[in-house]
Amino acid sequence: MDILYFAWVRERIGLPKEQIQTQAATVADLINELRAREERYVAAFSDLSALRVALDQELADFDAPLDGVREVAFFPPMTGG
Amino acid sequence: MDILYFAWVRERIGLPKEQIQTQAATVADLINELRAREERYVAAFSDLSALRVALDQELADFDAPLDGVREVAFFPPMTGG
Amino acid sequence: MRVVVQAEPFDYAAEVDRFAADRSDIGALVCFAGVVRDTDNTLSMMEIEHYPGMTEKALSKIAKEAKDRWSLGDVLVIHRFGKLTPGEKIMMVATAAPHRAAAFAAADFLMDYLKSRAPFWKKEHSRESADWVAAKQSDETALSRWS
Amino acid sequence: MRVVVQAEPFDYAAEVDRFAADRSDIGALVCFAGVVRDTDNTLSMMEIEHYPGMTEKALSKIAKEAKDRWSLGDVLVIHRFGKLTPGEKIMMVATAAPHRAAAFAAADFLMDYLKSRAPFWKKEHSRESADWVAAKQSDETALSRWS
Repeated sequence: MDILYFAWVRERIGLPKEQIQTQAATVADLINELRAREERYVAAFSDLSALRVALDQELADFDAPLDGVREVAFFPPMTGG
Repeated sequence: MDILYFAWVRERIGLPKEQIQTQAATVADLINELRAREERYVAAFSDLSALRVALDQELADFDAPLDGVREVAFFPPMTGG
Repeated sequence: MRVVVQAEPFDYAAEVDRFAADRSDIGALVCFAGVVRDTDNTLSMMEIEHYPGMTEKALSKIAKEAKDRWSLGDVLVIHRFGKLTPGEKIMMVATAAPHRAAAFAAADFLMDYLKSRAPFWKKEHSRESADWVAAKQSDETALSRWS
Repeated sequence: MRVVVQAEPFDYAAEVDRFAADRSDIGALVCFAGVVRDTDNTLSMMEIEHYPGMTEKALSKIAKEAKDRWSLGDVLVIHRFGKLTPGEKIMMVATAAPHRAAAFAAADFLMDYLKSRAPFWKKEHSRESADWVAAKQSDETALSRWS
């Protein structure tokens, strides 16, 4: 599964993209897995209310299932326009 | 006093502008005076709800006084934009 | 603030390009253009009559009110009169503000006032007839949003 | 309908000039442009990051929704990414409709959705620091107007 990071999430984790193997059932499970890895993930995922997630380039909720998903992206609330 | 007519009011009365001497105290009085003159004024002023008036180039009400006014304009509701 | 009333066509692209150009205290630009519409392909000409003198005053008053009400960085109003053909631009307004809400609201307000309070009258000419455009109740109702 | 995402500057005047040109079934054109704002004269650069792939999808979805909802004659969305300087245009939307209410509402809607639902992130660079722009609660609130 490809995991993408944008804006300050990318900066805290220190890379824009990585490939991981996971059995996580939901986005929330995946976040817990990542947090358990290293301090920089804890820093990036400390406040979920300040985070958004997209599954295969569609906005999703943290309890969304990861079944069949190929690309997960984490980023702060958007500030376009 | 200069009286100006625009759009279909001008067409019904048959001229864009005329000068008249009047002692009319209000716009409504002036309209009654004009109506008494000729059929074409009756036709133009038959439905006051379809008319607007400006005194010295400012929108006004039909009961507005004419004291000191130099230019009165009658026209239908505006359709700019 | 600039208010223009003229018979000649105006250069829409040049106007929007120049409007509030090179101002870095402005985050939002809105412009509106009104076009001679001919949905049914029957219109040969749109004639716009106006009240010289009052028109300029009314437009300046409307523009100034919008500028004050929303602290606009700039306002532009251009309105043509005379004979126009389908597809031609009748008029435009442009507003500049730090944020988008003010720029949108001010442009919306300008259009509502301009429609019902600036002394312009449209006459539609087709091959068969020529009719004065009737004012719409919805335009009068729209005005009440701002009081 | 046209959606453009690019690093290069776009020609605003040419875009508005071309937009819905020569269409006589359209009476109202609205365009909005977002500009890099630097009110306090401290900004040296605005950096815009985006999510290639998702950005185009999100903008197309937003544009299509506006087009359907207001039966627009046309919609245009252009958004830049990369490094921009104060006064430069970040993006624009344009809407064309028979009447002004639809054109205004659709442009307003597009901006609200684009602000909070299209994957762009702004970082402001000054001489001293570089900070990600925080999303505003008011932008999220604005979205609720359309549901």
